[in-house]
Amino acid sequence: MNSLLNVILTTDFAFSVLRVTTPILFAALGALISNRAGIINIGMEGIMLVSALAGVVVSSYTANAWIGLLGAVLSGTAIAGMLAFFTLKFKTHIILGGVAINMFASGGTVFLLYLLSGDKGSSTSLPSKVLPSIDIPLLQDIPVLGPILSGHHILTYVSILAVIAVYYLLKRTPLGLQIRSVGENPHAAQSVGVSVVKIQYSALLLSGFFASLGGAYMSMGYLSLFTRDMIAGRGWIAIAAESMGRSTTVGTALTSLLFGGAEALANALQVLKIPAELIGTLPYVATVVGLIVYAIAETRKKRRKLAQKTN
Amino acid sequence: GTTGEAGTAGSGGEQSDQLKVVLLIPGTLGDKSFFDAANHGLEMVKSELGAQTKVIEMGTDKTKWEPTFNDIAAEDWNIVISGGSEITEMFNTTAEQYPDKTFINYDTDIEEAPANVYNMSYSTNEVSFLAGAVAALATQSDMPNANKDNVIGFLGGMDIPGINAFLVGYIEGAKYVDPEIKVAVSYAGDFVNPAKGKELSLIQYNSGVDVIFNVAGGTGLGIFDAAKEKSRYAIGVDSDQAALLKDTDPEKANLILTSAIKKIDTAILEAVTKAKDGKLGTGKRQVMGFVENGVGIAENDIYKSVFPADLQAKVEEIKKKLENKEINVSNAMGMETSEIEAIRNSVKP
Amino acid sequence: MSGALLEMRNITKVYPNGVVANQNVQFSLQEGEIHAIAGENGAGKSTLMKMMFGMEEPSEGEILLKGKQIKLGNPQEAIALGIGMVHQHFMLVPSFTVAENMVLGMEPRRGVGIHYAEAVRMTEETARKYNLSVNPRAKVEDLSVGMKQKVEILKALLRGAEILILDEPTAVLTPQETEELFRELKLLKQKGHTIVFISHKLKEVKEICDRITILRGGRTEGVFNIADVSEQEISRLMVGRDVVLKYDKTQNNYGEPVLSVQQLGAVDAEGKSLLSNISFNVRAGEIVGIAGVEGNGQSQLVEALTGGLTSRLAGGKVEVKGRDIQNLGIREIRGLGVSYIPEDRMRQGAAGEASIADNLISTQYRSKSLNRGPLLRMSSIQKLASSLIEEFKVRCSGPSQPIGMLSGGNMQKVVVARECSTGPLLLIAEQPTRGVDIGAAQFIHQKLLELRDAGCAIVLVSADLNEILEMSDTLLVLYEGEIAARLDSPSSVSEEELGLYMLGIRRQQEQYEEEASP
Amino acid sequence: MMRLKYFEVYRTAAVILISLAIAFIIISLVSSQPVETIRIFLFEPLSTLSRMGNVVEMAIPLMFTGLSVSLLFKTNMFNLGAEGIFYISGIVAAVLAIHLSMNGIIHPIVAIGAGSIVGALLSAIPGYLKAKWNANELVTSLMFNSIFFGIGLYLLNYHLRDAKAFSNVSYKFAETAQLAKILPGTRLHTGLIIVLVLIVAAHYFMYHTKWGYELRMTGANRDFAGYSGMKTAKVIILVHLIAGFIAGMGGSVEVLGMYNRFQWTALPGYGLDGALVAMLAKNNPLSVIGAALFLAYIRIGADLMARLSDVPSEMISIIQAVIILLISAEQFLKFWKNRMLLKEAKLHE
Ligand SMILES: Nc1ncnc2c1ncn2[C@@H]1O[C@H](COP(=O)(O)OP(=O)(O)OP(=O)(O)O)[C@@H](O)[C@H]1O
Ligand SMILES: Nc1ncnc2c1ncn2[C@@H]1O[C@H](COP(=O)(O)OP(=O)(O)OP(=O)(O)O)[C@@H](O)[C@H]1O
Ligand SMILES: [Mg+2]
Ligand SMILES: [Mg+2]
Repeated sequence: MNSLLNVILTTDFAFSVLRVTTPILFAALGALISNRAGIINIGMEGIMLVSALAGVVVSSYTANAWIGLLGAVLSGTAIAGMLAFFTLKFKTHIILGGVAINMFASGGTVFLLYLLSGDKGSSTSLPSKVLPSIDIPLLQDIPVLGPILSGHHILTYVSILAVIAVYYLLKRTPLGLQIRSVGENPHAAQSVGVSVVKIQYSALLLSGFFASLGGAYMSMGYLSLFTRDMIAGRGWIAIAAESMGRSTTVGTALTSLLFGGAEALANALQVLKIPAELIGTLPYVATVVGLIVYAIAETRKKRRKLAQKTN
Repeated sequence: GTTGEAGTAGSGGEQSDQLKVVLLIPGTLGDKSFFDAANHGLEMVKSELGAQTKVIEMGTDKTKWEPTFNDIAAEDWNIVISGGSEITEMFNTTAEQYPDKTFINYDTDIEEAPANVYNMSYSTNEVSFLAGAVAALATQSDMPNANKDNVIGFLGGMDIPGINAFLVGYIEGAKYVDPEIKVAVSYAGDFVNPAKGKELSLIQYNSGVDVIFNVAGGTGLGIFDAAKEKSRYAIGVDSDQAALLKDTDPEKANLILTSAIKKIDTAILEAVTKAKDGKLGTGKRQVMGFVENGVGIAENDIYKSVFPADLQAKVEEIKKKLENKEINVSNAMGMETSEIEAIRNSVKP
Repeated sequence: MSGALLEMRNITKVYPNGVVANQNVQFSLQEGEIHAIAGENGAGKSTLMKMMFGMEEPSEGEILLKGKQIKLGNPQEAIALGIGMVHQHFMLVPSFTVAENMVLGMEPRRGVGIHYAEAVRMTEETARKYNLSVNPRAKVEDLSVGMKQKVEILKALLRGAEILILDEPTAVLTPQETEELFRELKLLKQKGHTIVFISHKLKEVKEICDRITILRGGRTEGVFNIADVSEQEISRLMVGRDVVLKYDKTQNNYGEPVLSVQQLGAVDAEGKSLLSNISFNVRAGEIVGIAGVEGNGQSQLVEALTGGLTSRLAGGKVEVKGRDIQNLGIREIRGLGVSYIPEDRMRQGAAGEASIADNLISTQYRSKSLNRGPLLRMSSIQKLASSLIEEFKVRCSGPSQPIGMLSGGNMQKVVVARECSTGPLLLIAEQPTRGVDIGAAQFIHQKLLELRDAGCAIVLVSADLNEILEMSDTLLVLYEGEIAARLDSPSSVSEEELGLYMLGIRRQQEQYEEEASP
Repeated sequence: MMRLKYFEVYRTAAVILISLAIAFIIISLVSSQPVETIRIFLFEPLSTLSRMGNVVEMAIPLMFTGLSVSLLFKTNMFNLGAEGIFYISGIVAAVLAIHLSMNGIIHPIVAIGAGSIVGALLSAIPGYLKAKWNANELVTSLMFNSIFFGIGLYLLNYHLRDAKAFSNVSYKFAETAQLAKILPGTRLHTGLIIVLVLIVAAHYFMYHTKWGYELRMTGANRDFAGYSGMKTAKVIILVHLIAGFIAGMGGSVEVLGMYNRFQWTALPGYGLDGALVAMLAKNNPLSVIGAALFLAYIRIGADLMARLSDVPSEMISIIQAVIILLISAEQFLKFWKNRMLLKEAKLHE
């Protein structure tokens, strides 16, 4: 137990929570935007995978991490565009579309990797670039907070800014208003001349944009390489986080953090003498428990409120 | 898929004197480990023996393996190669139906083999013992990135026998150097999650570990990222993993002290060569140890330059003792989970 | 027809499911007129208008604006050409404020964000200009129906609609609200707007329109100056036969009370009183009407009677056949012989993607005649469905057609058929003829009367004053959750007088107190 | 309406042709003999009895999970939990298959029955949470997939693992527990009969019973069902029980029908595939048979293509993705339908 506390009660641990949260947060924000427009994008995993590979490939061919990032974002968004094209134009069922995108990405990335590097597993033979981590002046000198909040990867900071941006987008901008109207009552949106399909296109593309930032983070910051299927379920976790966050920006950000924290904790718990298989379930158990507690508390609150009112 | 250029086997009738060798991978290529090594062995068979070759990835769905074995065995290949303890039972069953063909299982711990099957196994425990010795010597040393704590690390893909075979040897090797040594052990639960590999490594490095042994396939690639970030050491597995990274990221490669190598590629080449010459003693299992050149640690430029010479000498000494069987290493293969757990717990930091 | 502002020629519309909604329809609109479109449910009125508004594309035919052919691919294009539409079902986003709904799709900007102050100003300005007062900052979900209607009209006007299409705008309004709407429409007409007005209430059509186009079965039946046709003639053209607009209701001998409500009260989650001190009985063979401006407790009363109460009861008792139903589930309440025609047929009354047959049996699939243990008797179900479809004249291709494909009126007939066919002791009918054409409405009324004559106790909640005055044996008027009046011979009360009670201007205090404490 | 009625048939046929054309184009980019390759893809699964057997074998678990998921989807529950249930029930069946000794008829029945019941009970958890607290079933089911996998893997490693097998597999099942083969030359087992019976029963249940009716109505409009007097919370729990039972039975049958040891060290993926099958079948039980066979056919075809031609195995998923995207594309070829509709309308004028 002591060894566990030694791990958890460190700035390193708190630091790692943010690091683990970043890809989940990006993808969850993506899921949030498309969900608010009334479309469940379950192709997160695939979009992230494609952008992770694209970042590595483009950055190694151009020897420039930023162009790599651009490549990652463009290709991830393009995959989302493909999903949008089929589901909005041809009315492919959105869930089937998402499944197909994931399938396509899982095979396609390995295929492409093989064509480019002769390797089916990882991109170690490609000299890809990573985006920098940054120290924040002043903040970095504050004890405790400094080591936790400063020195993160640049995309980690971008993910925090992205929360603010998405919040502003949905709450304050015309596009956000239209996205929400399309999600809540598409007929209403259509009747005032808002093109439902166009808005859903935009939402899906934005969803792809954010997910691909998450993908780029995976291969150009968190790690410095691409390996097959390296997203390893983070896209699904993000979808769950968005759903658990009840499709609000703040809720989604908090639940992403919760997932990140639980995952980091599960890693830390490996110092205990508990079978690794069981420790691995911890983030999920925590989520279910959280979900139940939340749901029960909400029901209780409603009841109590009623009881007060009637007495 | 076919990574070699061979056409389909059935169409090769007109050059029937050419040796035809097929490799069946129970999984997918790209593991940077024994599948890739076996594939490399097949490539050598092709280039050095001029054989017609083909590699088939059977994927992870185990129900498809048996029909694939049967299908392929029915084609006109002379030598059918596959590997793993998992496939041994069905591989042997298939082989028994085709007594005229030679079957090579390049990595299995099961001893029984039908008359036309050649089984190989590697002294994983011994090479891991050596890796453990390297790690223990490094953590005690005054190497630039070593600290004063005598703690080393191990990252496994999953808590399974194939992985624990490395673990037990590693722990014993480390203890041989320093009986008081602590070994932090993590399992990622996944072979394709390098990000998790990195997280687990960072936790180990942060807790005072200065060398981590990677036995986690794709997940393990995250160790090297973590090593670079924290300026600590790592030990690779299966193939010379420093060589993988030397050109693209020398800084990272320089932190990989050595790798515990199973020489599956050369073993396959040798076995096929013998089979071609009719000298392969099938029907038994061949253990490939240091003497047989089946295993070894990578003694590359990095090892020679980064790892201090006096320590290299100590390693060489231990290696000799292993070869002479002066040191006997336990084998996790065949151990109950509880025994392995006891070993793990005995060195837990 | 030269000089027409807008003209639709030879319009045919086939929906993807094969329904031919319009066939070779001709329609023309003169500048500055109010033009009615009348027709039975499913005649194709809404479809025609949706094409004029760019929401649907004609399969064939052309649309001309000021003599020039136009192509309307989407509502945006129609809006740009000065066409606005107020749909029968509200096209509002409930969680948005009035101002947000107003500017949706044409948001004023400040930088990249929405200029909310400007949106509010635009809303206020338009509201002032057309004399339609709304609160720009109120959430739409909190608005009354009449208010929502205003927001809808303002939305169209804000977008510069010269031609304004109103699809059954009065179906949910009280007479007073309707009057107000008509004043506003006349004002709009004066300002030069052209209006298309769809309604099943022919009296209204006569009152406000200049010309009328009648559709029947997807085809144009005729275009008339309103002065040249009578209500009778219009309905005959619509339905193809004479429609009786009066019922001869026999005097019933009422039986025992079936429903007894005593001192019922209810509060909402915030503790605000929704119902208080409600007491009344409904006897076998009696129709008790409940009138009131929407939001005065009718919905809560119905909830209390049907067991679906989501708000909270605060004292009182509801008894059916002497049995207190407050702690009973819906199934048990229905088991006592209670039937319920819900107000919102899309939300509660029907499952859109399920077949007509499935929709018809949802309240009686547990009865022995339809099943054998757990197994359903499929042939009995088919037989029942076919006979109900025939009896209630539901226009459909058969019992297995999904109910969602029917027009609103036909869907309502299915709901009514289901609720009437179980031989109920007590029927709660909430807005049973909302948005239903006169032919169908008449039919539904007849069915209610038949039930009444067979001894069923009926609670009729309706916003249609004519209906409620005609049908009820006893009429209760709800105002702010209390019974404001109890009228024993409703047919002798005028709509205007009823309106005064509904608006709380007049109250029948003493009389009510006496009756409440027998 | 005659021609219109067949529109869906025409459309499906056209879409399949078009997706094959696209697949052909993709194949042409990487294959030196595209015609032969596509021939393998299309016809090789039919070439021998055992390959046809492979298609059906693969379809069996897909039918189980497809059926399970289609019931949930039909009730408008977006629950993807079949994956975890399939796995954990397989473990349960394995435990009984290993530890019980019974005769050859009762043994599988007991093992499968236990697996199914455990599946039903576990599946009811998200169902209960949904019905009672309105907890999002997508989230809970995804979480439970990982939880069940972790628990199952733990049981395998710590309690079922056969140390003598040298890999992470369980002890051998008793012979008596394994499902009988029903067609010589294939591995088809009695599970096929079980699942077909189950599908017909589910069809009957769904369209001919009170409960099935309640389930459909709850799915079509929960408010409507509640208004009509149905206890929708109970219906939701019931459908979860049934779906879990079916998925659990699928896992048990697959384990006892296709393996002689439990050996899944990763989720086998049938749950998500089941969602795919259910979607393709439009949640109609009888159509699940066709959808599962279709999916199994293109997968086996693609496997064979990867094995017998020069197209790499990753191509499989790309081609599958294209076919799935197009096959469910309702608006694809819409213009064609519109033309037909108009003609019909004219005809009736
Ligand atoms: N989107 C649609 N898809 C298929 N059929 C439709 C659709 N909309 C309307 N219909 C069908 O087209 C026909 C005409 O419907 P429409 O809504 O135009 O009738 P209406 O005259 O407005 O009827 P109501 O008085 O009930 O509003 C009806 O049979 C209806 O079921
Ligand atoms: N996509 C659709 N598919 C099938 N039927 C539809 C579709 N859209 C609408 N309908 C049905 O067509 C009918 C007419 O739809 P519409 O939206 O025009 O309502 P409406 O004319 O205002 O109907 P009403 O006045 O009777 O309520 C409705 O009953 C509706 O359920
Ligand atoms: Mg040290
Ligand atoms: Mg209409």
